[in-house]
Amino acid sequence: FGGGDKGASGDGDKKGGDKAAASKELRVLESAEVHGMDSVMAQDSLSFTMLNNVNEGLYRLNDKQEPIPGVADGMPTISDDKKTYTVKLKQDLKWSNGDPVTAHDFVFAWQRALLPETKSPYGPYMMIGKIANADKVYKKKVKPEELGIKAKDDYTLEITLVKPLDYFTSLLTFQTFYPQNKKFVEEKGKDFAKNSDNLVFNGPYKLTDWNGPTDSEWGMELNESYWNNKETTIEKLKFNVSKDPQASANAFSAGEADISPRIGDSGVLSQYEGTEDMLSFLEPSLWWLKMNQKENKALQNENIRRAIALTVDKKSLVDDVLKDGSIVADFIVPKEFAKDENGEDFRTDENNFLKTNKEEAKKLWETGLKEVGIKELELVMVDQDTETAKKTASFIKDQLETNLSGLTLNVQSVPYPVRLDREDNQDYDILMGGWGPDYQDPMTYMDLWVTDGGQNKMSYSNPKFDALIKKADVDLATKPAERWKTLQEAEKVLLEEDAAVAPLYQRTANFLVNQKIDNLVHHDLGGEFSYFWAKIEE
Amino acid sequence: MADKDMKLTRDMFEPVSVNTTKSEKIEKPSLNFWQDSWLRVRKNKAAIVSMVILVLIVLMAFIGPLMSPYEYDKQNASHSNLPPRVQGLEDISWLPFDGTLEKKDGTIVHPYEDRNIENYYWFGTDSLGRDLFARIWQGTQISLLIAVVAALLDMLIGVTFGAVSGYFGGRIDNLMQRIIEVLMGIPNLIIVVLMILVLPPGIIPIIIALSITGWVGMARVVRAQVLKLKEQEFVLAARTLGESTPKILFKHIIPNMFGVIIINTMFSIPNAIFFEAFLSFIGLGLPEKEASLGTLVEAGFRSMLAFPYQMIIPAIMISLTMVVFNMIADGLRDALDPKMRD
Amino acid sequence: MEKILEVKDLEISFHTFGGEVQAIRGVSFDLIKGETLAIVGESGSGKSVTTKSIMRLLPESNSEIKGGQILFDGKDLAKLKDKQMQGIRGKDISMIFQDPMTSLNPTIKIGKQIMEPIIKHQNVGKATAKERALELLRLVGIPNPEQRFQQYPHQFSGGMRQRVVIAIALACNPKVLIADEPTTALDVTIQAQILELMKDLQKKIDTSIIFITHDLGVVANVADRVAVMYGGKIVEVGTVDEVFYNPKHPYTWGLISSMPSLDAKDEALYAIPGTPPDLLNPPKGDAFAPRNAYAMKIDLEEQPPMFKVSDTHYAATWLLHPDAPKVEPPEAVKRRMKKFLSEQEGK
Amino acid sequence: MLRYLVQRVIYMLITLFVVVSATFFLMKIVPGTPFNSEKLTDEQVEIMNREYGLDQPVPVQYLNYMAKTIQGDLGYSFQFNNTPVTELLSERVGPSAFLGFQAMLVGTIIGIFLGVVAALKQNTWVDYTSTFVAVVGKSIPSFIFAGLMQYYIAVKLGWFPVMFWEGYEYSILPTIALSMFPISIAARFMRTEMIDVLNSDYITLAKAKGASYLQISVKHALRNALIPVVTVLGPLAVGLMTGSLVVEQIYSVPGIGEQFVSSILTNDYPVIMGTTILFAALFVFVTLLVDILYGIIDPRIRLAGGK
Amino acid sequence: MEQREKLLEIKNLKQYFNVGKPNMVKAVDDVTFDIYKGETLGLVGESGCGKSTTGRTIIRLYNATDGEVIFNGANVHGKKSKKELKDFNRNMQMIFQDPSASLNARMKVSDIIAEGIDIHGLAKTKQERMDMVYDLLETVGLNREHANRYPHEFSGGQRQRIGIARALAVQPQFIIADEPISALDVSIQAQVVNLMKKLQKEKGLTYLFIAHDLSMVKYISDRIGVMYFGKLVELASSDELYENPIHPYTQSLLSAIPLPDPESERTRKRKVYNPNIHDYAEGEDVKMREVTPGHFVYCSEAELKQYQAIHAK
Ligand SMILES: Nc1ncnc2c1ncn2[C@@H]1O[C@H](COP(=O)(O)OP(=O)(O)OP(=O)(O)O)[C@@H](O)[C@H]1O
Ligand SMILES: Nc1ncnc2c1ncn2[C@@H]1O[C@H](COP(=O)(O)OP(=O)(O)OP(=O)(O)O)[C@@H](O)[C@H]1O
Ligand SMILES: [Mg+2]
Ligand SMILES: [Mg+2]
Repeated sequence: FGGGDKGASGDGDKKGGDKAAASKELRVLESAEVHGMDSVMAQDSLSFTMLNNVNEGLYRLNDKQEPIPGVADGMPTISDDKKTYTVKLKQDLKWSNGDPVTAHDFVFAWQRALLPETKSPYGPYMMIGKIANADKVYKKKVKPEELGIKAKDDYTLEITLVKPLDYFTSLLTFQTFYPQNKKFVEEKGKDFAKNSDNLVFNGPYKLTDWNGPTDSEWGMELNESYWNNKETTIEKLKFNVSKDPQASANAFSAGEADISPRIGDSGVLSQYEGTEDMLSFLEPSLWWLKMNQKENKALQNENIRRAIALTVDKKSLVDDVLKDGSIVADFIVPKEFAKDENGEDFRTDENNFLKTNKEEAKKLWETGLKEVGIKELELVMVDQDTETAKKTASFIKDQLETNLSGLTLNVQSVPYPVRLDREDNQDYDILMGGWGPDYQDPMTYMDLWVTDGGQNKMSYSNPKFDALIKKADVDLATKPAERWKTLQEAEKVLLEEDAAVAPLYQRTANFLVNQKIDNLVHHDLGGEFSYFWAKIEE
Repeated sequence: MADKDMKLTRDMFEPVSVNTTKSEKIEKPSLNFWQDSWLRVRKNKAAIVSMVILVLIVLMAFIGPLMSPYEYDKQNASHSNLPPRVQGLEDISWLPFDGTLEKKDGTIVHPYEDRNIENYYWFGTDSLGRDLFARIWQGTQISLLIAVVAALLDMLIGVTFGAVSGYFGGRIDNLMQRIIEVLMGIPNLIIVVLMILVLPPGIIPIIIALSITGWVGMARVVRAQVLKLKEQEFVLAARTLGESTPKILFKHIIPNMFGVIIINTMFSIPNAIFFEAFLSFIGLGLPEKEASLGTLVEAGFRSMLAFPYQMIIPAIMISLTMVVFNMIADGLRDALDPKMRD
Repeated sequence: MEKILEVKDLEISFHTFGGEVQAIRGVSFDLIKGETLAIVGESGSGKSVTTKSIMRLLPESNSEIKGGQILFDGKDLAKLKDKQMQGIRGKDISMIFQDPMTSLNPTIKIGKQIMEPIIKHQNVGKATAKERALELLRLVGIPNPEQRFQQYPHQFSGGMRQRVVIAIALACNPKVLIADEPTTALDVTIQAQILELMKDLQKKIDTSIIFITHDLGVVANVADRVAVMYGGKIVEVGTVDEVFYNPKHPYTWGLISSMPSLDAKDEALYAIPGTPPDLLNPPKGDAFAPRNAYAMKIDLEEQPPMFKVSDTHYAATWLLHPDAPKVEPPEAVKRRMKKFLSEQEGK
Repeated sequence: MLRYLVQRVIYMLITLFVVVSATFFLMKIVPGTPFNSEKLTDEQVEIMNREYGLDQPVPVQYLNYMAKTIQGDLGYSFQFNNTPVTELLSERVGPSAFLGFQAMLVGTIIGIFLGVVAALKQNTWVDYTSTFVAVVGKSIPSFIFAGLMQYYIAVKLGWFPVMFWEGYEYSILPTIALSMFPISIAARFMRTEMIDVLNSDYITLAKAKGASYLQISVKHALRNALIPVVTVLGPLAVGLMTGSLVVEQIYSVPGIGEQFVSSILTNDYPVIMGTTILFAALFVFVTLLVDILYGIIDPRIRLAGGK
Repeated sequence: MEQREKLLEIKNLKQYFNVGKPNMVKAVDDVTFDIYKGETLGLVGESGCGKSTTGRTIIRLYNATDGEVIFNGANVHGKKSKKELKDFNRNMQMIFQDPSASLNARMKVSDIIAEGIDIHGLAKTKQERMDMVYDLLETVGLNREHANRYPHEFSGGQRQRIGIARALAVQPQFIIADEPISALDVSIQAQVVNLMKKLQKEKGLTYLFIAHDLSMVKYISDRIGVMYFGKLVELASSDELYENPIHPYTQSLLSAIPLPDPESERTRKRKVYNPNIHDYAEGEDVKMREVTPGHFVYCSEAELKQYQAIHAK
């Protein structure tokens, strides 16, 4: 009986929630296991969340999604060419095993993340093209020491960039850039991060009782050696995996959990509609229809693509089908995500494209069909096999087939790895997908579509668009305002001129959270929550 | 002892000639196996009621989608998640057909009024505003189709495999039994997922997935029966007459297993319905737009508490269908299985 | 002559899919202390049903005792409660069945199966019961009883199993032993052993036996008296000599003359034509009439009463009515009768 | 007896071998990649393929896998950052086996009881009720049943915890949900067999000995009726012990069933294979166990097996 | 009777089951005898001694482990062409013991009887086929109304007669009757036996009649063989066997049969057979030996002398 011994600690609290809240303990449900606690290897959002709470990088995000100093002692000093960042570290920070946290820990972690044999999913992706020499180190052309991160002394880091990156400070909050205790990692070798005993922490909490990636139950408790824990009220957290949304909601209702996993099912959500139990965040995550322009003659036709994009009644999709607070997306860079120095959103009310217009779509469709010289069109639409995806796909199929005569859409709902595979091989006509940001800049959405871009995978290519992106990326790196404009222009080319993709909606994340919990901070990037700011109302 | 008060006349003691050929006459009307079995089934009230319900279900599966003013796959997102409302029954508040919905906190909401909807959806609508009445009957139709075809395939493969294995015996049997063991050893989820991912989506891969391992049970039962029957004297008699092996199998052995085969097939129908529902639960059911009881009940399960009718109605349908098939199968077993005969 | 069991006008029906099967239609007989009464008759004539009804072992679900009494020790067994009946079964009346291969529980050791009725009825401890069981095994002639005691039925041959069944039946020295075709499934040599054994034991414990069989040879061997059944009725009853050498009922004639005698070879056997009556709709008159070469008009109208032939010999055939014409029995019967008459004269 | 056992074990190993081989090749047909990250670079994927030997032709991969398996090395999970499969399985199998075992126990006991009672009171309301329970137990999809129980019994009535796996009381609802199937199977089979046995000669003889109703059903009939039931319940037990996705997911039990489905859906080959080996091994083992049990219940077979 | 024509010669026939396994059974162990045209050979012996196996091996239901069966001059076993097989199947037929198990419950009586007609193409038209069926029904004492009924509607004796009709349909020369009457009622046994005798006379059939009811066997058979544990222990004409049983097993068997005669039953003494009395030495040549002309006994040379001595008295 595996659970028996483990349960000894939690046995007493049947009505976990209420009691837990009183004893400054939170009970949190997650919809998946923590796949890894090696910050360099992490790739799933839950791992990021855990790392965000038990470790700390140079900076961390606050409740306004702004970077604030973590290990760093104040904001970085940026050189005039905006390519060199100098960061001073707090002097007396300690790992949970007593070792000091030093600049070398960062250098070690970054180098480790970049080297291909580490197989870090985010290391090369996040560093190449951004950090100086990252590409060369990755290709083994130069030694790892040449990477653009240097420890000037134990408490000073100098980071060199390839080009100016306005969002770089916020990027430093990302878990891949966290420090790692070199001595500890090397000592543990293969065992490092295998379970909570083989981890060291420098964040607000320590991970406890975590047996490794398959564990379905673990905890956190206050890290006494953390520098900023005076005001922390939540002393303990208990995490459990619950994969069924309705079951999670049940546990929440029964008071056995304080925080549910993200819930996307409208059926579950609607029970809590209008109650204070629901906590919603508009995420910078965008969902769209990719139209594969590689071989399909019809989809190479702009009118047909536009017809498809204009047909889907996005308003109905978010209001009647998803019903989770998501909003219509007539754009490719999400709302409330990227702000300029004045706090102005990249997204203004004016620059909306591809607004639903069924009549127009019909006309374009007819024209398009004529241009291609066909009367009927059969397309394969690949989507994922999640509940929400299937429902959405069904809605889209209905919308398209009803409005665009002669169109047949064959929906294939497949598991995630199959979806990736088919996207990689461009084995689809239309693909329902989405994207979340890697860093806080419109570029994370815009450079997806450049010719042969790593994530393009639909053979979209427009030199004009490429040129605009290049310009924004390189030429205007130091001119934020103009760069902003250029990117907005590129977005217009992508959507308004080419109708290359059909954006659908920007997602809202919904959680059930015990009403007594206040100030549970949610982040758009990296880890989802920071627990140590949370307060419990009495 | 002989003297009783009866009038015995002498002429009554005249011999009559009895016709001995007449004495061989069989008085009872001729009943073949099926008629005889039917008599037995008829005594089983549960089975008869189940048969009637089944006939109704099958009829409705075909008529139901036509009865509804809405098509089963017609979406009307603005009419999503409407509770059942039936003309005439809407004012009877204890019936669940008044178009209202109780929320978690006990408040009653009136979605039809709130959203100014005049229509009547007898079983309500789903999250895409499709009419559940039409969908449920359509779904029943598809589920029955899947289940019946899968069961027939099971029967075909199972009977052939079992009969060959049992009749030829020896090494062939040994080998075939090992094959079955291996098939049972491979977790059938792998095979099912494989089928569903490799074949184009739709009904066919599901049927294949269901049948690919489903026949094993039938094969085992049939084999056991064949082992028993092939030693029976009527089979030996056919052999001494020079009957060919296939004919012995098809004329003598298999007809004598009809009872067992039918019972098994009857049981594999609900199993198939069940498995289809399970596939839906893990996200491998029929692709969207199509409805089966499995996908419906699974979708309903997702909003079990908010819109209970979305789960309850298909759940009742699926359970009813299963109950009915199981009861009929049980009834048939009692009627057809020679072991149970008195 | 003390009557130990008396069956009076017993009527039993089964309710089946096809309707009511009138399996027993007025059977009366009695059993005298220490005697062996053989019941013969063709398959389906109601032999087993009669005896099972004495033990009250008919299936409860579809059988019904419609009339009559079964008097044992002054009690009417037909009316006893289940609990009371359990006290009689195995103790006062016990039974042996036809098939020794299936009448023992395959999963229980032989010893335990023998001990069961002893513990149940004789209020003794396990040790005493075991003693008694071993004794019984020895009594029925099973070698190595100690070892055999611990074995399972499948380790016994058919003949040995039947001995065990007999041991079980005799465990409590019953007053009546009913043996329903106890040797039919056995080989002739083993049959002979079992018959000898039964006769032996009967002498020892002075029990009365009802012995059912359709083998006339066996009847000749074991019976003191014989009852012949046909179509749910007893058609002739008498001492074994009376029935074998002076049969009166044409069915008995048929039965006897259909056996080849070891000497007559070339003449065709007498065969009773036709098939047994359908007890779902029993005929109006004599059930045997349709197969009876000596049938008279009255046979088709009225059921014959029991005519008395001698104090011990009765037969239900209109041929015994004073008005009936004299008929010649078949050749084989005549041969036997001759022998009987000559003996009668001899006495 | 020993010879028989050795022979059986050899057969078991052969079956196991074939099952494992077949699964290996089947799995390779499933589309999709095991490295499900959009962000990996081509070089990284290449390195990973090399490291896991996935760059080699399938037959070579197969031989490598078999060689390692024989040494007890089942490889590492892709999905769970390199956790050894053996470790992963040993961690997950406990709860599933516990639940499965308990459900099997509860299910068979209740099912056998229902079946026996139904047979003894054939064609009475007792029989009909038992039949009804059995049929309904088989007819409601388990996720509905588990979901409803969770809501009404745990959330509304608060009798049991809603979910998790932290103590004995946490296993009760999942056990009930899981036991519905064995209950109905055992009940139906038991009824049939029991009726059959009750009609047999040795029961009549037992009655003729004066044995009471209870003695007859418990001492004489039950054991004989159990023999065929054991055959059905054996494989069923394997199915239960190797975990049920549905129940584990709804009650958040960290079991192997849920794990297995996700490993299939994410192409986590080593985990799929490991679970298959476990499943198949358990299957052949239980088959053997059933045969041995057969012998214990039925002395006739005990002897035949010993020959 | 001396120059009788041999229809069937069985030479050193052996039939072992489960060869090579621990549970090997020597069901028929080196049995040799002939059957003459037109005669009835009875085969008796206790249950499990190999009577049925002998019959079934003769008709090729089992492949003989060893030995020969020569029918009409041709070896029955061994490779045969389709045509030879069909020929063989037409000429040799079998009647089975259990009248309910030997008829396919799912077939009409007419189809059961006509099965052989169909297989061997003996009828050109449907009408002819039905006529043949009616003929056969009447031959066995049933009538044409019975053709459309199913076996379970018949009584045991009627079913057995249907089985006989089925065998007769292909007009065989030789019929193996494996306990054709043991499952029947006494009063009905006579029907079947009479029928068989009648058919033999009319059609010149040859029978191998297997039974354990010795009085019936004696009645129907010309010669009788006694089997014991897979071996034929005595073979003689039926009168000779009853009057002068030589082998102790035969004596014991005969002494065990109860006769339907209370008088003789009161005096009958049973003899017990003890196989140990033979006391054969290792490697001693024990085989069928002719004690008196036509009377064969399984014995050793020494026993032969002894038997002949007793017999001479
Ligand atoms: N359980 C039952 N249900 C219906 N009919 C029955 C039942 N038991 C016996 N009968 C009928 O009662 C009649 C008498 O049967 P019974 O068993 O007494 O015959 P029998 O003389 O013992 O025959 P046999 O020699 O074959 O044992 C038969 O017609 C039989 O069909
Ligand atoms: N197919 C078989 N496989 C194994 N053993 C067999 C087979 N058929 C018969 N035997 C065995 O061969 C022996 C002879 O059997 P057979 O049926 O020939 O006896 P029989 O004299 O006809 O007996 P009965 O009078 O019971 O019909 C028996 O010990 C039997 O168990
Ligand atoms: Mg009887
Ligand atoms: Mg035989």
